[in-house]
Amino acid sequence: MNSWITSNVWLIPAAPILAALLILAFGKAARRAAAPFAVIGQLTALTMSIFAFVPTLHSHGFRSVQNFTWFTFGEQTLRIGFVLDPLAAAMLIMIALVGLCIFVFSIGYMAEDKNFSRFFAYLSFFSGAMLGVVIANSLLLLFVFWELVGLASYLLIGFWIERPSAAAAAKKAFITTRIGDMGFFLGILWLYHRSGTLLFYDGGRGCLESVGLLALGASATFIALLIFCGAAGKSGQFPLHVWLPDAMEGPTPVSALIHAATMVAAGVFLVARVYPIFLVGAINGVTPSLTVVVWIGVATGLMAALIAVAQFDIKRILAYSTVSQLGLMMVSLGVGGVAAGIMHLLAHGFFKALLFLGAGSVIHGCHHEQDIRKMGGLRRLMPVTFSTYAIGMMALSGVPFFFSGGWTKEEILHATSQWPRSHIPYYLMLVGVFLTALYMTRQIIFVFFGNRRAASEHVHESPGVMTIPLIVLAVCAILFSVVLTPAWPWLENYLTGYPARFDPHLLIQPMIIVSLALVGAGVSLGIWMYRRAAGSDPIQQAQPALFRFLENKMWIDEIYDRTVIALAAIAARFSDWMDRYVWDGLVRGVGAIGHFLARLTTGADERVINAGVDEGTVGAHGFGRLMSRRHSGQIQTYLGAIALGMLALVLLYAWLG
Amino acid sequence: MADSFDQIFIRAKQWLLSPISCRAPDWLIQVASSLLNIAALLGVFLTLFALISVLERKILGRMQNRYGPNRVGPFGLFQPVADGIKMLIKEDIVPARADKIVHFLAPVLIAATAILALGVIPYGRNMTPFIIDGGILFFFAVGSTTELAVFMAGWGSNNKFSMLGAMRAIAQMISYELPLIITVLPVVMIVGSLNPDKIVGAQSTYSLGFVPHWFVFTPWGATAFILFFVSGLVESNRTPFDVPEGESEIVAGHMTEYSGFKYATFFMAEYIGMFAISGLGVTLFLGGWHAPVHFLEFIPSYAWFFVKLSILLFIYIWLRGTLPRTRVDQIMNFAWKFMLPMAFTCVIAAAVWHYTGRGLRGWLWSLGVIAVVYVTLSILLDTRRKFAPRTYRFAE
Amino acid sequence: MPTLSMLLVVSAALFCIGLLAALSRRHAIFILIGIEMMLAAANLNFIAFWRFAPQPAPPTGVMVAIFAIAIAAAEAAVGLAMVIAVYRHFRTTNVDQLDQLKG
Amino acid sequence: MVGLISALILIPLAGAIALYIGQPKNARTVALIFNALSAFYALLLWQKFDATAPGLQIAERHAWIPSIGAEYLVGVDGLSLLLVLLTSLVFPFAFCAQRLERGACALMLVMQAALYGTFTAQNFVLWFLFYEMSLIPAFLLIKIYGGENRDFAAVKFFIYTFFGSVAMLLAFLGIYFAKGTFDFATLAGLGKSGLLTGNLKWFAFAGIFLGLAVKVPLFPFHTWLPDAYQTAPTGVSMVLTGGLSKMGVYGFIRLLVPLFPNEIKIAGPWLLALVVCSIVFAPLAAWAQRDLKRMVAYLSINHLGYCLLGLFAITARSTSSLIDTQAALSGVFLQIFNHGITAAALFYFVGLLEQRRGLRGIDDFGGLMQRTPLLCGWMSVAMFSSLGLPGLNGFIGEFLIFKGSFAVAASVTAIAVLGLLFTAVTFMRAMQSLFGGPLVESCSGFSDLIRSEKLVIVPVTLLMFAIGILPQFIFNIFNATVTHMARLFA
Amino acid sequence: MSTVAFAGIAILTLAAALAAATLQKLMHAALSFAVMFVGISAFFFFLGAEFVGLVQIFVYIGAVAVLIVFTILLTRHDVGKVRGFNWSGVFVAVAVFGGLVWTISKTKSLSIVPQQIKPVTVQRIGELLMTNYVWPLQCVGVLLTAALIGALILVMEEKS
Repeated sequence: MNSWITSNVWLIPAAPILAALLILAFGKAARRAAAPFAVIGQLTALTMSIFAFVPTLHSHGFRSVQNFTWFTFGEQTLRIGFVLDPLAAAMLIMIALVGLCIFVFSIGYMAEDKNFSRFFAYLSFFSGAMLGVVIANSLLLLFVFWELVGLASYLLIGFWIERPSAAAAAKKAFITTRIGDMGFFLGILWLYHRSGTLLFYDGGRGCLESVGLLALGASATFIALLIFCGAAGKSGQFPLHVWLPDAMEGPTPVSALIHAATMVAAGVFLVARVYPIFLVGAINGVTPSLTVVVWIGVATGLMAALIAVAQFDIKRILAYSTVSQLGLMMVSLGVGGVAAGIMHLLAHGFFKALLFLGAGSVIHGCHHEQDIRKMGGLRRLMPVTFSTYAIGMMALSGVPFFFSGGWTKEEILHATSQWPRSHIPYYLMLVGVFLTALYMTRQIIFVFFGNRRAASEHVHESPGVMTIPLIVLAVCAILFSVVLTPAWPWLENYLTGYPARFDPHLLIQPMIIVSLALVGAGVSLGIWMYRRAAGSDPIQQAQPALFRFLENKMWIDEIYDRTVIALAAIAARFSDWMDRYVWDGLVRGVGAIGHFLARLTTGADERVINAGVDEGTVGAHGFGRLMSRRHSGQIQTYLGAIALGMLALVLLYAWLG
Repeated sequence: MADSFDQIFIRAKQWLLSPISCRAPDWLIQVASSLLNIAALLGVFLTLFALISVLERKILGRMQNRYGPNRVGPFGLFQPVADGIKMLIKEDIVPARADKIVHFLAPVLIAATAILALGVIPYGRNMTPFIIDGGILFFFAVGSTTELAVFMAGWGSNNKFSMLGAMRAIAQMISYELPLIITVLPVVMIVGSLNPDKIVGAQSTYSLGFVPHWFVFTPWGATAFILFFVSGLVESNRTPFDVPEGESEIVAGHMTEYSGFKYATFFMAEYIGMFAISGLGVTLFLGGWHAPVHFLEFIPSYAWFFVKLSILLFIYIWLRGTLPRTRVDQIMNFAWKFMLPMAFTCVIAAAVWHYTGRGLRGWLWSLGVIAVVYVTLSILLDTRRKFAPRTYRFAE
Repeated sequence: MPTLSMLLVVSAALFCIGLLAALSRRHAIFILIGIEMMLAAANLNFIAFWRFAPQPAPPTGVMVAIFAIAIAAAEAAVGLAMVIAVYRHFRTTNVDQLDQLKG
Repeated sequence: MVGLISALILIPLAGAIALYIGQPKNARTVALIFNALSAFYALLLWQKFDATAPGLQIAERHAWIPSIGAEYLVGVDGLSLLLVLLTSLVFPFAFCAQRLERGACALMLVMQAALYGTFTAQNFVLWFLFYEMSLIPAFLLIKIYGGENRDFAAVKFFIYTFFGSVAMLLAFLGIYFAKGTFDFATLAGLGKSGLLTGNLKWFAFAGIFLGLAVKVPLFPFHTWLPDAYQTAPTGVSMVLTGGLSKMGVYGFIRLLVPLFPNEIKIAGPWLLALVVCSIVFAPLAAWAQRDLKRMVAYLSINHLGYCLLGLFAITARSTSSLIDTQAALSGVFLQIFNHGITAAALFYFVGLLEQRRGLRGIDDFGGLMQRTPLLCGWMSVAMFSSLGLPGLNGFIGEFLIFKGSFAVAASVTAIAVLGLLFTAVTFMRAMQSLFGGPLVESCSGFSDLIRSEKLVIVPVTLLMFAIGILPQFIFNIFNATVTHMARLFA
Repeated sequence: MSTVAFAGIAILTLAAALAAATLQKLMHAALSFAVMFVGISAFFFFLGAEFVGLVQIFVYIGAVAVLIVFTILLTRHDVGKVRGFNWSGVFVAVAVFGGLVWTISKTKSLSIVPQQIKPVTVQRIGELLMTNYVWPLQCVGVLLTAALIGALILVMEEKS
């Protein structure tokens, strides 16, 4: 069984994709069958993921690769393949599990949507593509699934396409990620050019293995940065993060799936996957490319956290928190804490999904109201949602010991503090942690505490199909911390390929204290600031300018709108104008010149040549008249002429011969 | 003995030529020989013409249950002499507005061509007056001149009856000239020569000693012969195809304005044309001067020829006594719709006969071809359906 | 036996008589007659040259004459039909009056 | 005995004649029957084709005009076969797209025959004959059956292409007088050592280049294309983009590159610059179009630009390695095929929209997703295929082209990647405004795809998927040819 | 002898031809025309081409002459009216004749006597027609058919 799954790992993404195709194929008739199909597909994927996970436990540094030829062009072959290693296996389980929860949740959340079956098809498709990204053993194959993920996210974000904002958000998401993808694409081309292969692992000849890496040489930095472009686009790193908050236009389960568990994690995963390229020529674990990653991550994390403080939309806050957390992960990867980054990614997947689904539950309960100022006092009305949401909030904020997020955040901070290049990222990260605690507190107070407000009038607890996933995820968010503790860093060692030893002395780290202090400060400040807030924000009152700056997302969208997009639009208009008037005008000009010349020659003909010709013509005319008298139509005249001509010929012949 | 009887006329000619044959140059002998031939031809056929003219009247008389001419000479046999004298002494009337030359030349030309046509027929063993390689072609070449002569008669008379009669004559002659010539084609094809002697020679053998190999005994030959005979009737303007000169319609056709000896010449030319066409029929289909059975070969060849010729002439007369005159349009339709296709069928049937081995198999095959075409044509040309039952509108 | 040049003179004379008929007579039929005469003269030449060629000669002259006769017959048929058609249309066969291309 | 290829050329001609003589009621059915026949022959050709042999196959050679070295020589190698198959595919597709009149059907069939001829002829005179033969029906189709402003568009199209053709003919005459042959294979063999000398070779090069660049079209000789495609009826647009524009690329591969290897190396940077302009400016201009057909037309320019990018990149530099050359050539071939299908499909969908709405401005529609989800879905597939989404046919060709050209002309390629982005932007905008937002009043009566339309589009889309996922069957057609050509170019 | 025959035939032919060309009455001219063809075929017989002679008579007298007289008949309302004679034609004809005779007399190689000849049999002509000349034969067949149909169409009544 185990060996079977290692050689047929492609079945894992195939299962949801097959489900998606089936649902699409049945069309509207599949409305009732859609959810079962999707859930079964996802369940299959989860089961197989667990099966695939088992062999990776047996030996450390386990890696199983199946490469095959995709196609042959000329005499060359393009090979792609699938890989199963700890990184992939862990991601598989996380994606499949979170995905399953979200699928189940969606059954309730989307129950009344008229395109119910299509939604599940898209979800399944997305899930399959994401699973494909994880197990791809070729940068090209990864890119293929990567793009499919992008397509799926486009479809899901724009699911309510009849809303102009959703359509616009979907477009924005697709284009923004595509900008990054173009860089990624160039990176692939460059890599392919240098190493001659796109396979990660190919028995020592892959591009992540020694021979391939050696071939890269100095271009590795650029290749890595180009690939990072793609990762930045997908993971919403500054400056390509703008699509992510807008993408909240999609249904909430989509937000959960895309922005929590999977898609945004793909960027981080990508960096982790091709980490050896980033590390080429590393001195003390620092390379120019990684430095860029760190600074981008820091900027993203901090910026997003700041913006999140000033948002009122429940999902947007979560979205910015996602961006912020992704920045955190990037920093972690940049400073060398690959395992920490991935661990945070996994943990984040659970609790962010939990939060989004909780938010979905709230929105569902509040009849699709998303403004936190209009909520309030939902604590008693939605007890299950509240309790699970609180667990998620604490995990996100990084409350140590019981919540997975705390452990992973602490790991990241630890890794960052060890970065030899600079300590500024470390301090900025601390600020970020603090802000995270602050805005999460703000949100939970606005939503669940205080008095009931406009939207919380007819609130009800969500049905079981929605709450059970919440509970499952909450349990995961807590239990996951078991494998994260420094005392038994099983996951870290699993990822890095070392056996884990249990050592309870390591449980208490200095970083824990720092972390605890920061979180405590954030939460306290939050409670203090927002406890009396009702419908309005105290910062808004205190610092309106600053708040507006943050509320409007630092005007980045507007800046883009005025600069890049406007420029592109102008370029488009310019191209069109050039085409219509310059190039075509050139052509028409040539035509006009031809026309002019024609007129000129006509004139010349009429006035100059014709005059001469006319005279000749008159003469010719007279001569012609003379001759035409002979052409009387009298055949006998002609016959006579012929006879005379013949006579002449005969005489000539006789004379000559 | 039989041989000497057979060649008696040849011997006679040689004897007549013997005085000059030693000294005179070749061309003189040739001319003399030709003149002798011509003299013999004229003598024989003018006599025959005289005989037939009276016999026809007598036979017709018998057929019409009367005596016919029986006043002049025994059994009225000198009647033609009397007629001849009458014709010669009759006034020769030429219409005032006639084209005199043409009017005069027409009977001359028509008689001359008819007599010319007689020149190429083999009357007996070694008894062909003029041996021409393309004898059959010669026959038709001079035969076709008849049309011109008829036209001259019609035109020269400057009379509408003459003209109409001439037009009718020419129309039907042209129409029937085609089947006439085409029915000759199978024979020419099978023999491979246009020489009448060779054609006669090709019919000289016998199966089992008594079945002669005459072409009339093959399906295509029989059909061709019937067609040939019918065309010959038309060519010589005989009943039932005598519309050009039918006295009850257009007086006497192109001969209306002729009288006296010129009329007699026309009359003679008609009969001589009849002899010529019958002679050709005998030559082509009836084995020429060959005896019908082998053991009768001892009878002189010319006797056989004239016996066959007489039989054909009797049929001519017989038909005249039997059949009514056909309508002009029927004659033409018959020519183009029936005669011509059947004539072509004969050609095909002859080819079939040749290529299936000239034996019994070929015989049956060609019979089949002819039968199929004949039946098809009969069905296609069937006019009976077109007659509606007569309704008597005014009788009730 | 006459010489070839004698025959040729005869055929030349025939030709010129035909030419005369074609050139001088007004009636369209005369023109046709003249043309036929000229063709006949040509045929005569063909036969004569064949006959006077060094023997044995292939009978090419004879064959050409046969074909020429056939073609001349066709030409005569069409020509005379045209005369009739023209006569019906213009009520004249005088070629002097038939000098227009328009019908 | 008429050979397979000759039969292939003759069948559409016979169809055209049949349409003119027979005057059938349902001209389209007749045309489709003839198309089925020719498709059958094309498949037969494929079946008889030996994929492992690099050279000319199933050739027919007859003397034609020996005095000028013109002979009737037709045959196929991988590239020709690919294009023959494409032609056999696009024409029925186009006939299904629109109920054309009898005359238009006949003209289309003539054009089809000309395309078959162009793609199989191996002698310049014959090739040029067919090349020009395709021009006349195209002109008439636009002129007679076109939409608004058709006279102008038709004349522009004609003069443009004819100008190019004349230039090319002159160039070839020059070559002929120098070398005395019109045979492609012979000329290609002489190409390395230089066909002409002095300035003459540059005139010849420019002449041929001009003729082909107009046909493709390449920036800045492309301005006839938007007008022509916009004006032509849907079916004709499909054929123009799916068949006619391929003639230009085919000509580049078959004529310019083998005949002028040295000149291309010198002119390479300039050519690449033009190509990049084509790739970048065309989608930008497409972005600015309001007319959907014009938009697709501009994107067509862009996509053909990729073909030329690959071709010029590998031939302009002598440094390109075998693998890059083969990659780029394979990519170019595949891209030719893909673009044929995809662009035709896009025009088809624009035609469907126009048929339903009567207009085809991008603002004339909105919220279609609610009314006609199937139409939107399948159309999206075509659009995604066009913008190079992996899993669909467009991606592999473009990847291979970029892979091959990046190795030799990295900076150019990097700029060209912008084209991919702009294409995506254009399509995204189109999708947003067509499918997204609230349902526009004027679109509320639309019917979704009907059965006959589904029958047309589903096989084509399945083909796109097939090529996108398992492209080997297409590669098999021309792998031997690619190998052979790569050796020749390297 | 043969010279006498030749002279006789020549005189007959030329006289008939001259008559055909000059006689005032069309019908007489047509008949003279026929006579002229008799002369021509006599020439052919004289020269040993019997078959051609026969064909000549068959075709010209049997067919062409009849056609001509028919045409005369059908256009006879015009027969009397069309008179006149173009004397320039005579000059041309005489000039051509003179030129030809001069040429003939100048060409020395023409004064030859014929050799003995085996007559061309009909069979030989038939064989040649079916072998070497089979294509011309077919063409002539087609031509005759076309001429037949064309003549018929020409003389069909014009629809008013």
